[in-house]
Amino acid sequence: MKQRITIDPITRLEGHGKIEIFLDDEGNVANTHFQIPELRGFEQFVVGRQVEEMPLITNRICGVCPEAHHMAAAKAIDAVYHVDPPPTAKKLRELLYMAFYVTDHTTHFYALGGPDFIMGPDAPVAERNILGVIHKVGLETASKVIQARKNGHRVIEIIGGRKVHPCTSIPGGLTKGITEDERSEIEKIGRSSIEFAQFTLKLFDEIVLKNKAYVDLILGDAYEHKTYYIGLVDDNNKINFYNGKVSVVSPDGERIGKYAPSEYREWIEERVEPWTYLKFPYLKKVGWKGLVDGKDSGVYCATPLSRLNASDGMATPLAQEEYERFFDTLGGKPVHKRLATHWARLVELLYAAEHLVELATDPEITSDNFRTIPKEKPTEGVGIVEAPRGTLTHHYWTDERGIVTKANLIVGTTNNYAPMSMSVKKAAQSLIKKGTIATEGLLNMVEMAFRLYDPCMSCATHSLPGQMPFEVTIRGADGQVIDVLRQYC
Amino acid sequence: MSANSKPKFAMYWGASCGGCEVAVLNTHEKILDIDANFDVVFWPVAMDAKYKDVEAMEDESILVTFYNGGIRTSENEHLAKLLRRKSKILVAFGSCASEGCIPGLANLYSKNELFNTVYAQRDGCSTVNPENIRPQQNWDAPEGSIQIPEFYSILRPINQVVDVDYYLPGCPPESERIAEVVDLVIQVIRGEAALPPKGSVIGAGASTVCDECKRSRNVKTIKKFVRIQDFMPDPSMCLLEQGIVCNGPATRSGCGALCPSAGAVCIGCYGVAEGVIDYGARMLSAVSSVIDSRNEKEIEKIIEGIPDPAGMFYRFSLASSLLGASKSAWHDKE
Amino acid sequence: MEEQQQFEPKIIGFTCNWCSYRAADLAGISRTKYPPNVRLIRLMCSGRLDPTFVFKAFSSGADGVLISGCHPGDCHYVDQNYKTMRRFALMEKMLVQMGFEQGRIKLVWASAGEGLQFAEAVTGMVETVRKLGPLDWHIRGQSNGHLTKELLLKEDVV
Amino acid sequence: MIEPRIGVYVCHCGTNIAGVVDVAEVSKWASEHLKGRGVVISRDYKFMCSSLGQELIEKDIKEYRLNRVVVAACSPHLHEATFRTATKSAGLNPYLTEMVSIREQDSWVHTDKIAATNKAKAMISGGVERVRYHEPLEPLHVPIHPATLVVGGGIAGIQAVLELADAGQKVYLVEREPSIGGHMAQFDKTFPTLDCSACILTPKMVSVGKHPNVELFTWSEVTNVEGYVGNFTVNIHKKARFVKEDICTGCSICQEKCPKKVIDDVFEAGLGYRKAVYTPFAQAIPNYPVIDKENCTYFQKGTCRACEKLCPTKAIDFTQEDQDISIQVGNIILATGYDLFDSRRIPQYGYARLANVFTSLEFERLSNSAGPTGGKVVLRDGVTEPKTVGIVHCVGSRDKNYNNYCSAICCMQSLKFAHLVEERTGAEVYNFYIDIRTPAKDYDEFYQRVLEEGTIFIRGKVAEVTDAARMAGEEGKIIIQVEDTLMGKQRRIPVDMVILSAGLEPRRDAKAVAKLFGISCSSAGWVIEKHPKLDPIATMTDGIFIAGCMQGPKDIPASVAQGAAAAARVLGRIQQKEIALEPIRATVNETQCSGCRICNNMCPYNAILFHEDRAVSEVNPALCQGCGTCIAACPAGAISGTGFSNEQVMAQIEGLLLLNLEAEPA
Repeated sequence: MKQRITIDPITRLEGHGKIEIFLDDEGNVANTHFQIPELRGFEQFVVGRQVEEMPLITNRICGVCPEAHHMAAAKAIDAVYHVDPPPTAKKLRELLYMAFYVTDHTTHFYALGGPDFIMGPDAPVAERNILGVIHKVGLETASKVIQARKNGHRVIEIIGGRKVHPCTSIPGGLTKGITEDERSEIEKIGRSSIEFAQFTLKLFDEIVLKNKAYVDLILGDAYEHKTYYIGLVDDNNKINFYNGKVSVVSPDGERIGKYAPSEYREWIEERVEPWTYLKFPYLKKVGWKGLVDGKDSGVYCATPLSRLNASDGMATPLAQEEYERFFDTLGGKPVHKRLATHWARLVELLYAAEHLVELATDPEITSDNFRTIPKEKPTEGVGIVEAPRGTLTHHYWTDERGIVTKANLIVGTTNNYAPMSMSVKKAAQSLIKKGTIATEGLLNMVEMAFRLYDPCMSCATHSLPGQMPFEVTIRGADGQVIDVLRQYC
Repeated sequence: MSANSKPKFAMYWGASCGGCEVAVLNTHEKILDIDANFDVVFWPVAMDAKYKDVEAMEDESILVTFYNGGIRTSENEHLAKLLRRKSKILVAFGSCASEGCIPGLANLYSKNELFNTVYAQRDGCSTVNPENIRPQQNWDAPEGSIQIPEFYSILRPINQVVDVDYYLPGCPPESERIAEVVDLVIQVIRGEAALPPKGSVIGAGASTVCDECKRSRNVKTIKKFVRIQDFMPDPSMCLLEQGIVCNGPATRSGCGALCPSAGAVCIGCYGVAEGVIDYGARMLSAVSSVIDSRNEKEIEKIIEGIPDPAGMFYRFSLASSLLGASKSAWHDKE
Repeated sequence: MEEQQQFEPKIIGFTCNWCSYRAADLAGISRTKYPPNVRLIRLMCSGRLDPTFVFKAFSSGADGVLISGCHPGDCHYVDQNYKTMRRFALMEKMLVQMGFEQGRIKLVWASAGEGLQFAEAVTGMVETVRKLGPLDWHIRGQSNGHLTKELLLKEDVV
Repeated sequence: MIEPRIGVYVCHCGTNIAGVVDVAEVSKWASEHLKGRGVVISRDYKFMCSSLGQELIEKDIKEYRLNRVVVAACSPHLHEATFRTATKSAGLNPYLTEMVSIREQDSWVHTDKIAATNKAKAMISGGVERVRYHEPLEPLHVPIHPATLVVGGGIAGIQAVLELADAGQKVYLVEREPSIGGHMAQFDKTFPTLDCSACILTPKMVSVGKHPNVELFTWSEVTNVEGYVGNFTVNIHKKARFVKEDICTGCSICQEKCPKKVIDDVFEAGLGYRKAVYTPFAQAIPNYPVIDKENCTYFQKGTCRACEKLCPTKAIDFTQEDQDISIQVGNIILATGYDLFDSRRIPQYGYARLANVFTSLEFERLSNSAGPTGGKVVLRDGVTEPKTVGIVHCVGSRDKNYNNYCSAICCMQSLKFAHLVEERTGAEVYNFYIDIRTPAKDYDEFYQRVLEEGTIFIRGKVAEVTDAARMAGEEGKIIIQVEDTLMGKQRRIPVDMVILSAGLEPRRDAKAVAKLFGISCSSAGWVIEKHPKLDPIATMTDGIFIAGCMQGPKDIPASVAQGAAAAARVLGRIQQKEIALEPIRATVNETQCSGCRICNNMCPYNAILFHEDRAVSEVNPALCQGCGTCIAACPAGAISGTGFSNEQVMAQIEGLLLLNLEAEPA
């Protein structure tokens, strides 16, 4: 009669997961399968729709980062119509996008990833959540957090028309501009966002970097993977979320190339596995060698950490300082310690806030030249933006009426499906030895491995509906279930 | 007061995008009210969920469950049924749960069409699949067999698998509306308010979006349908009168006409108006009625301006419409 | 033998009170024969025809829907049947998009004097729909898309 | 919804239904299978419409406390009223009855008894589901303004006016021309009695002219109609006459002195002249003239003013302006008449190309003693009497290239012409006809008489009328080419004069007039009556009646009859003082209405008004005719309709498809 323990599940990631862990005869981890069990089929059902609806339809792929899908789609339909939006339109879109980064990174740090550090990995689960965080950091900080999210969403609403699922991007620009009053409101918000970002970095300093246990955890090899990294950069190879080329660097930090949106197929391929609904993207030039590290494996990673690794710095002064401190502290580029992603996220938070102010104070920003009417026949177009959870690619084909005939989407989290699987496996390997029964703390380590990617399964499952119950099943060599760690969210 | 003496609250996502959760987080301070007035027993996005506890709970021991997301797989169905059993009040939260939402557009295609598009190798796309593999519900890994849930041929709103008490429309519901509903529930708990009749739509207006739209309106006659990228619309005049198909007239009020105010058309995320059975039928009938022609040929011509009626009139409500899905989806051969 | 086996489509017909319903009356008075597959619903005017009725008919098990009104220009409510004409055009376009074959839905203009024409239109439509075969929408409507055994059984009895 | 208790009654209609449908089986099926749907009792009976059948229903309603009734019998167009009355007399609201037409739609059109029986079951099931959603309805009562507007001063209109005025009611008569009288005033004799048209018409015109209850507007047109049955507000546009009506004595000196001669295309059909200041004819009512601006030298050149100088009462007033007068009436009778088919449209008949081809109206003027030739029948030269005359029937009628319909009066008119020609000139007369149609009283006798007078009848449609002589005796003549279908050979008949018996057509502006009054015309242009047999003088729009040729070609007696009939209907209305309207109406739920204004142009009766202030639309129940088009159009589902509600129709669909059996028991 087999021993069976059910342990409270992993949570706090937008979406869900299902992990199968098989043990060998010694009771060590033989293999793990990280499954994604659903399908929505956006790539199919956008076919037949009017292409200008793509920013409105595909932002329903994900309600956590609809802005990212809205923007990728917007840039794709610009390309479909061969139209170049006026500068004001581009800047407004990017401005919205910066505000979105501020809220999204904030949400992740305080509500999703942060609790692991703020409350501590061993804190009682019941407290390891946003409410727990609120109790620990105090209502004052809590209201700061709430205010920060509020601010970001206010900007999104001003430019995007709505707080969630913005609606203003159309081929050639936007349906509206902003007034001077709105601009100055946004500027105010931007300035307070900078303060908030700095405040958060300080908090991270005190709670994490000043805490040896955490630093060891970060620097430990339990969360290390030597993979390729990709990220969107500008002409000076500085991180850019909205525009530019995708920089690809190897595990030893060397840039092997940069590709423009239209070239993505020369770089990225996706693999289908029979045991999951989600595809595995990998670097075409390197090829698929399975879920393994190293220079020979096409597995790559697209996260805040990846972006820092793939770029030569930040385009804003304060963020640049943090960027340097980051690599100094962690021993230079590239950083393979996955837990550092949390820190990298905060560096990006600061950049987003700074750039938000830059854009809000741009003289062109209130111009009413916010759209160009397309003249050319619609054909085909690719749009790429950097979503918080990874590079986001939308590709549409249309007929001469601008009706979608084909679509191909590679979404943020999907990029990280392979590395996530590997991290989970590695964590499992280091935490389950000789069939040692996982305790809650140990299991939480698996959660952390998972969570640092801030995986957005609604996104990843753009070809799947967001729902993804997370279940860890541990099986003996005989395939018999030893242990089930389950959660349904 | 101790947590467990407070009424229990749960929020769960089915086949959804997470936007509903974000909308709840966007009630900002209200979250604290929820914390203060409820014992939040199950809310995966915000806190550690104890699924086994939920399973162990007595039936109807949760006072209110906000359920968002539609039913696409056997797993969705399982969870919807579980939470129905455990909850006194089940609220279909947001468009997906209420009417299927955008993912419901998948019902225009068969499961096979959908699988082929996603997994088969296609010209110009990034998927490489020489052995033409498809995900298997049951797969024998070298170490043993593993499963993924059954993927149904069509997506359904939750009221097609469980009994629903209230509907809270919107994609996502506006945070202000959510806050109002939370307040209402709190008042009910305190005995300061009564629950609306079962089956009611809550957190929404009684009329349609035009009621909240500031644009000027006139008697409507349409000679030509145009698309937003074709021209620069008059910012103060009804978009439909300018020939752009705006779903405002048929869409329930409650959002504050956000999209039309931002120069974009209403795409219909708040769903059907009070008492309406089929959203698409309403839009179709209204839009075609005001076509300005008595000549069959000319009417055909004008209608070419609406290249995708099913997509435009059932953008959010196909799964809950009378027809529910296209013929190919219904007749999908396994 | 074959007679018994052949599929008998169910067709719901909508008529206006003034022309097409009277055309049906006239067909009766003049004993013009047509197949019994059509069941009529009287509306005051074809302009009353809400597309909801059509979708309802299909989703309730109809294999075809016939819509008829006064000839364009002859409407007893001045010009309401032009609205019918417009709605029908868009409705048919949408149904085709959703996989309906041409002919499952038909618009017929019939004046009160055209009993024969009305009967002929019905006969023609029944033949068309018979060839197209059953739609059995409402059976599937109760499922998750897969036809279970029970549903298939039901399909036989209905 | 209160628990429905439904009675189902299946009529045998002798063997009409029972011969094909197994009525006993159907009734049994209903009581068994529809029990769960509220059917309390189900019966079949030989003749449901018989008094016994009705009593049966009344008895059951009381005995079984029925609150809904379904009668499966004939078409509701026959007996809906009957069974509503029966329900009512049992104390139930009449609108809680539903009829299912298993005769016209089942037993009479199907032969397969089993199929027909099954269909009857399905139809009854549909009726039962529908009637569950019926609501008690109360007719809407609106007061009737006692005054009436009659449009068109031809014989039909005149008759209507006199009936009403003599009955003591106020009547407004609007006539477009300077005088009333219409086409009849142009005729010389009227068939079949050949009494003089003027002699019988003028007295009526005179009494209209001086009737205390009649207010006459000639040289005027209706430009706007608002409101609904019982209280219409009508705007009349009165063109300036430039003659002071109050002081003109009609001495006609102005007409004699006016230097400007104008060809009279209207009254004299182009054969004669009038002056720029004129009354159309001697007995015109009113008999004071009008100045026709387009032709008056003063108005065109600024000099002359002869009439002004010579008028003994100084009645001429060049400064007069058009007026708009608004009147209130409760009912409207339209009698705007017809236009003559324009024979130029058939070039091969040579009209306007060959001098001596005349239209029927021209001949009426020729033969009229008050006409341009003083009644002498002569050729265009005005002197030569024709030796042979050909009369062509059905010109523009019964011809798919022009009008499919029969113009009804041409046969008798042509016979009349034949007689007059014969009488006045002794010429040889040929009548070319397709069929001779003389159905009314004394008409065929007149035909016999004309036959005896020696008129030659040739059966065949005339192919051509030409002056191209081909054989001897044809020179200088007009040749009529025709296939004599009785002899079965082509014939060429040379004549001196041809009379084209042109058909009648709707007024050129018939459609505009229909739109103005919110009524409908057939595609031909004749007004559609409420019921072609049972209500030929009413229209779909309550309070608007029609008389005379506006409804279709007809002769004088028929026009007079309709004028009188319309008047009688109006008098009935006036006496009731108020009218009950069918309670089939649309209403807007103002909370649900978003003011999107989709419905605003759905209504041909302008029953939907938009309140700018509250930004909602509203349906005026008195104007609404219940077509339901706005209900189907409303995107918010904010408009609902009584009698044919969504619930009723949706339920009937389920019933017809027997889904209710699955739902059982309700």
